[in-house]
Amino acid sequence: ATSPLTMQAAWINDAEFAGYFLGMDQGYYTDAGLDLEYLSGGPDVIPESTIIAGRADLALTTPDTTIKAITEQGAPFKIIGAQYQKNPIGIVSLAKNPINEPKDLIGKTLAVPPVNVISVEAMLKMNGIDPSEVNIVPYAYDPTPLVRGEIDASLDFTTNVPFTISQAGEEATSFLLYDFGYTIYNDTVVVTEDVLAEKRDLLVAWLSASKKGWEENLADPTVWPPKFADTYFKGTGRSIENEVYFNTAQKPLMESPEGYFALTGDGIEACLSALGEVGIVGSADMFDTSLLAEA
Amino acid sequence: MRRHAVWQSTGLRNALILLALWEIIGQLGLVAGGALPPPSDILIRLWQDRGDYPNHIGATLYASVMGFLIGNAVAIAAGVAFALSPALLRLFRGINIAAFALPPIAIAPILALTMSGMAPRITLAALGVYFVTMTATVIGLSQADSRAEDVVRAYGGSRWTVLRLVQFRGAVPSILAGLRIAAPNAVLGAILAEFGGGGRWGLGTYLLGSLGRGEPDRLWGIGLIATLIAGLSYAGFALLSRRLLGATKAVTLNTAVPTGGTASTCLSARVRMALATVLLPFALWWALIKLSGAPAMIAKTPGDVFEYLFLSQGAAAAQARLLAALAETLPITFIGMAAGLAFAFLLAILSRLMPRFIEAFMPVALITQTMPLVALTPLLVLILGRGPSLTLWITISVTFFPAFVTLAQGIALVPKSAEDLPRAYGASRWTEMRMVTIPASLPYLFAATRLTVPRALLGVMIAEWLATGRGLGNLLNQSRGYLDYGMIWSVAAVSVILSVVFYQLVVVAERQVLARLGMATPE
Amino acid sequence: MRQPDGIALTGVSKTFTGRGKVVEALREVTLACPPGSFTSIIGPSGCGKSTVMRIALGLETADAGEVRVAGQRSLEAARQGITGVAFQDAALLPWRSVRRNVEVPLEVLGRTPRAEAAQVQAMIDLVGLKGYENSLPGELSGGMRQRVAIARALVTHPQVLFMDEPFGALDQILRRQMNVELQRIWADTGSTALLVTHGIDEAVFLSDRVVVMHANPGRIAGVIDVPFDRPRQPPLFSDPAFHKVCDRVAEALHGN
Amino acid sequence: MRQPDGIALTGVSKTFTGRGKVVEALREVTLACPPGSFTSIIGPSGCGKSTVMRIALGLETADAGEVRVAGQRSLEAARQGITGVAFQDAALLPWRSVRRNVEVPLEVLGRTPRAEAAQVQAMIDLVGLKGYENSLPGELSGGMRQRVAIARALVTHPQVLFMDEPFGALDQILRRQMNVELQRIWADTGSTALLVTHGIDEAVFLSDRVVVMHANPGRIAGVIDVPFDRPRQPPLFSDPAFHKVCDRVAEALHGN
Ligand SMILES: Nc1ncnc2c1ncn2[C@@H]1O[C@H](COP(=O)(O)OP(=O)(O)OP(=O)(O)O)[C@@H](O)[C@H]1O
Ligand SMILES: Nc1ncnc2c1ncn2[C@@H]1O[C@H](COP(=O)(O)OP(=O)(O)OP(=O)(O)O)[C@@H](O)[C@H]1O
Ligand SMILES: Cc1ncc(C[n+]2csc(CCO)c2C)c(N)n1
Ligand SMILES: [Mg+2]
Ligand SMILES: [Mg+2]
Repeated sequence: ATSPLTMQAAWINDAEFAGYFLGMDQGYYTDAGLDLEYLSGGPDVIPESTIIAGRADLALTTPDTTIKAITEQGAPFKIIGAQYQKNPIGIVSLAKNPINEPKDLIGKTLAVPPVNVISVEAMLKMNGIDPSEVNIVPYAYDPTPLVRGEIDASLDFTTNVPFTISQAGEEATSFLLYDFGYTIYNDTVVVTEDVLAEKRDLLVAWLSASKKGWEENLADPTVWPPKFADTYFKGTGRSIENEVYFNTAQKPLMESPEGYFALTGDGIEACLSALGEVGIVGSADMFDTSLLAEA
Repeated sequence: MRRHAVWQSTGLRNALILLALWEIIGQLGLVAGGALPPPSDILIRLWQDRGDYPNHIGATLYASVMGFLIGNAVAIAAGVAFALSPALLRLFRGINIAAFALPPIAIAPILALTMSGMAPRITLAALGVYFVTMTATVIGLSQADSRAEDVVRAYGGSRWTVLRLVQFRGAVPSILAGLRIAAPNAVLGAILAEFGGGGRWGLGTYLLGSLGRGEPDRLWGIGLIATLIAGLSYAGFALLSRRLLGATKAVTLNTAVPTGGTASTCLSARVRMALATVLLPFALWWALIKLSGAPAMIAKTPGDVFEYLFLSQGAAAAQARLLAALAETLPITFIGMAAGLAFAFLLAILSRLMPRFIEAFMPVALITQTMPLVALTPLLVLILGRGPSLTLWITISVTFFPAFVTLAQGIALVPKSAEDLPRAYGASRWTEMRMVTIPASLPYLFAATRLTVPRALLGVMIAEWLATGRGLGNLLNQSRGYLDYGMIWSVAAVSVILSVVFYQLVVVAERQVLARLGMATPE
Repeated sequence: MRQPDGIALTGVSKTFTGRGKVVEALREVTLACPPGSFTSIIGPSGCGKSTVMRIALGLETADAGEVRVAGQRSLEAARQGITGVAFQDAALLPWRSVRRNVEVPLEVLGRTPRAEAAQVQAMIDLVGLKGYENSLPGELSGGMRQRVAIARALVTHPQVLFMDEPFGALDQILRRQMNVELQRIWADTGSTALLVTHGIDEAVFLSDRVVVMHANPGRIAGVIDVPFDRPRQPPLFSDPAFHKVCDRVAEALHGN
Repeated sequence: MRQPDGIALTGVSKTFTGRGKVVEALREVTLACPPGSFTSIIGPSGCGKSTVMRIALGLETADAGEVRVAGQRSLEAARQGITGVAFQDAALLPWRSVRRNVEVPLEVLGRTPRAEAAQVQAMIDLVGLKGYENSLPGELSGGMRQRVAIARALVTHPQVLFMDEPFGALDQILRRQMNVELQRIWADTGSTALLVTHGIDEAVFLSDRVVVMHANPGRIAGVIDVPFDRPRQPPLFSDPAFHKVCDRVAEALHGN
């Protein structure tokens, strides 16, 4: 018999979640005793809200918002894993007008999703740049203004947008915020304390099945995306080549000597200190590494 | 018969000219450095994507049709109740305006968390149509011919009989105008709900997936399909309206002055009424939160918001942020209001003076109503930059349509005999408009204003959220990411309260002006 | 017990406070129309004739005084289908055909127009609109619209009939014809009729009593009884006795 | 060169296709009113009188035939302020006071009502509405509204005056008074007048020629010249010669 478990993804169906799709298709979750329900995300879906509302048991989140919610709203969250060891978010620009490091941003227009503004400002400060020297405007995940030169750079997934830009006939260049001091995880696996208490074994099962899925998917990043063309990727409006690019690009950001989803002492420390720069003061007890140890 | 055919072909010709113009502009990349794709590219792309569409269209169609039906049924029933009881109308004012002026980006996620399946989409679509149809119903019913009402009353007809025999049929063109506005609102509502719902199917979901790909032709294809859905419904109601209009117009202008109506009751009753009017929306807010069973961290009651803004630890900081955002948002809101109204009035007047031109413009107007602004903003930013002109443009596009359709309908309802007089003295079309048509449709002009004013703030907030990164819109969006629900609800409450205030100002002006001119006031 | 008066106004006063000025439209108007009687009101433009009618119908409330229609309050009488009315303005529903306009009172009273189709058609024929049954009001001439209003007033066989200048837009011949028909219908139904008119001859021809009103304030200046036998035939119009009564009305109308 | 006719209709035909039926409202109507003449049209309800007027005013287009007002096309004549009109329905603008309603033609013609305040007031006084200048139409009686329309028609001193049953809602005395006043104004301005009326006596009293129309199809059945000297005084109403002309009109109206 399987037990139901619901997960809330961070975005619409794309290669960012290929490991889970694989796990579902291959029956890894069923084998682990789970009846997994997968909820897609989107720009207006705030994954943390879904678990607070009890609509899902676990969610993939960005740690800045999660830890901010714990410290400021008293949200009862625990982070039990991290899909991305290095946050794929970076500054993307056109090769013909390249922005290769933070100081290149001075005097330029940078489009940033409003939630990420404080992250960018923290990264700028870490690199000795006054945020007021950069013209920050809202970004809504459409690269057209960048391609057309209305903005000089945008903050987006470096695993994804460069492909889009190349499709538009331009060449992109990018750098990760991570590589310039903003050392946070991303797609952290978050649960509420209640769920952690009640469904601990199911969560462990989910972690181990997901690991299996990701291992298999990233063994050769070009193999699996085409298999989802008529299932998970149908009708998303994206192309399989795009997903293959994404899948390939994200591999180095997910791998860790400790295996997928790893939460290492150093990693947590780096994440917390980076967030500290933004004024988000978290602590190590917001992470529960014990499930990974069992998975 | 023949005149009709000729008319249609002229409208068609103008539309074709417009399309050809678009093609040329698109091909030559004249607008926004080529970010506006020509229609041919859009069509080719539509054809290539044809496999993707059926599921998406099906989902959006289902949600928007259901929302349209439910929202309008409620709206018409409520409109009838409000027309029968002005006190009820006053009581529900706050709630009505909230339904219209609440930012979808604020409610869509909350609906998604408290409902499941298609329900959030249907609800948002229904919310999108409720206010306009309700307003149209009330104005239509209130402008019924009192002479005909006298006949029914003289035979002992009840209030209900008057409603059934005189008012309702007289209001049909107005209600149809409401339904025409409701059509694009329902489609847009369904699409916006998809952004916050995380479902797999729907034009909104498709748009999201495509948004990151920087392919304007795809985005336009999706927008045009959404417009087509709304447009078919719009055209259906427009046709029906045109068929019924001739026989609905009074043969002669009614000169009767409306009787005093609600005699001002005693002071204590008025105070109680005012109190109830203010309290009811908050009570309903509170009740909805309690009924939804949503967790306290997400769903804030009026009390929670009060605490957040005035009692909590961070109250001072929250207040400061809110006030700073307001200071940025309010000035441009007033300008946006004026601009939206002016544009609507201009179009309505042109629809009388140059009907063919406006007919050809209607598809463009519909696109602005159904195409989600997220998809349009990158293009607009390229054309207009990220300054006040963009904010005005977005505010106009969010506000003008309901006002325009309402006013145009009011103008179309003016009896022909009223215009005979200036015509007999050789008046120009404009003089005729100025002296007869516009004054005669003044009640509709005010209704149009009431539809515009509370929405201006929403328009400005959308522009801030999508393009300028300032003010209330930005604060709202940022707070969403931080799960700062106290601030989200504060912004929502403040924007609704402000909208109610703007609305109330129009109502006061309307009452005074219409009473002075001996016209019936719906509010 | 005595049957109540068809129409009874007692000490009715009404002052309008308009934008332009305050008008004392009626001062202490007392008027009793016995059941089955025919009364005409005649008076200068603006003297309050229509106001009397609207108050009697319960469409306007009097500042003072009492109103009874067939012994009941106006609205109650109306609800029972006792009253019939033709207003000074035809007040047709623009979206209803001639026939459907004539049917309005039946619908209001909850009767089925289908069942009374013959009566509806008879009234349309009576006012000479046969063939126009399906026309909309906007497709009729002014006089034709007024005739629809007359047909509508008569269609319910009202026991108490109010008519405010119903023949103002009709030509002489049609007017005479309508006068004769109205007399016939009134006699057939035994109804109480109150007619506002500017035609002295019409008033005298039709009425048992002609009420003469004066303006500023609107008031009853005199009541002239008309003694001729019923049914009255058109030749009466050229009878010297008839002219004498007309002269008396004219006298009451013009000067004391 | 001969001055053009004040009003000239040549072979005008008009058929209305309504929902209810097809009506041949006018068939081959030819009518020429010499400049400075006074013409009345009389005919049964629905015979096309208003249609003749509306076509002459350019408010309705004829299916066939030609229309000239003071030698020009209707709209041009109107634009020059040559025409004045009182419709069958008073057609007042409900939101304008009596004074502002009377001012409408002046405003349309681009004149400043302020400058002609005396003329506006004179017209209001003429129709007996002194004191009601600031009243809204809804605060007036039916007859008073019609009088506002008359004042409005006369306020521009029109050279060509169209009036469609302007006195229908007035009492006899006022009607006679207005007849006399109208004759005076018409004579003073030397205008061409076309009056639609149901009053035979009124038509004969005022006109140089009475045009009698018949219905189905609407057509001119006869034209009766009225020979009496000008100015005509009220006693003419009781002159036997006057009655003889009236009888001829009645005959043309009713007979064959
Ligand atoms: N709603 C109103 N507001 C203000 N004054 C009014 C109103 N209705 C009528 N009056 C005034 O009351 C007076 C009487 O009006 P009423 O309509 O009864 O006259 P009437 O005798 O029917 O005249 P007519 O023959 O012209 O129709 C008029 O002076 C008119 O100005
Ligand atoms: N807009 C219209 N559509 C259809 N038929 C019309 C229209 N206007 C007038 N008619 C018809 O044309 C005929 C003549 O109408 P008109 O108004 O000219 O009559 P009239 O002589 O002025 O009558 P009345 O004395 O009753 O005012 C009528 O039979 C009427 O039904
Ligand atoms: C390909 C891809 N694009 C966008 C997002 C969503 N996203 C990127 S940054 C950000 C704000 C939170 O830090 C969000 C929601 C995603 N997950 N994957
Ligand atoms: Mg009257
Ligand atoms: Mg007529």
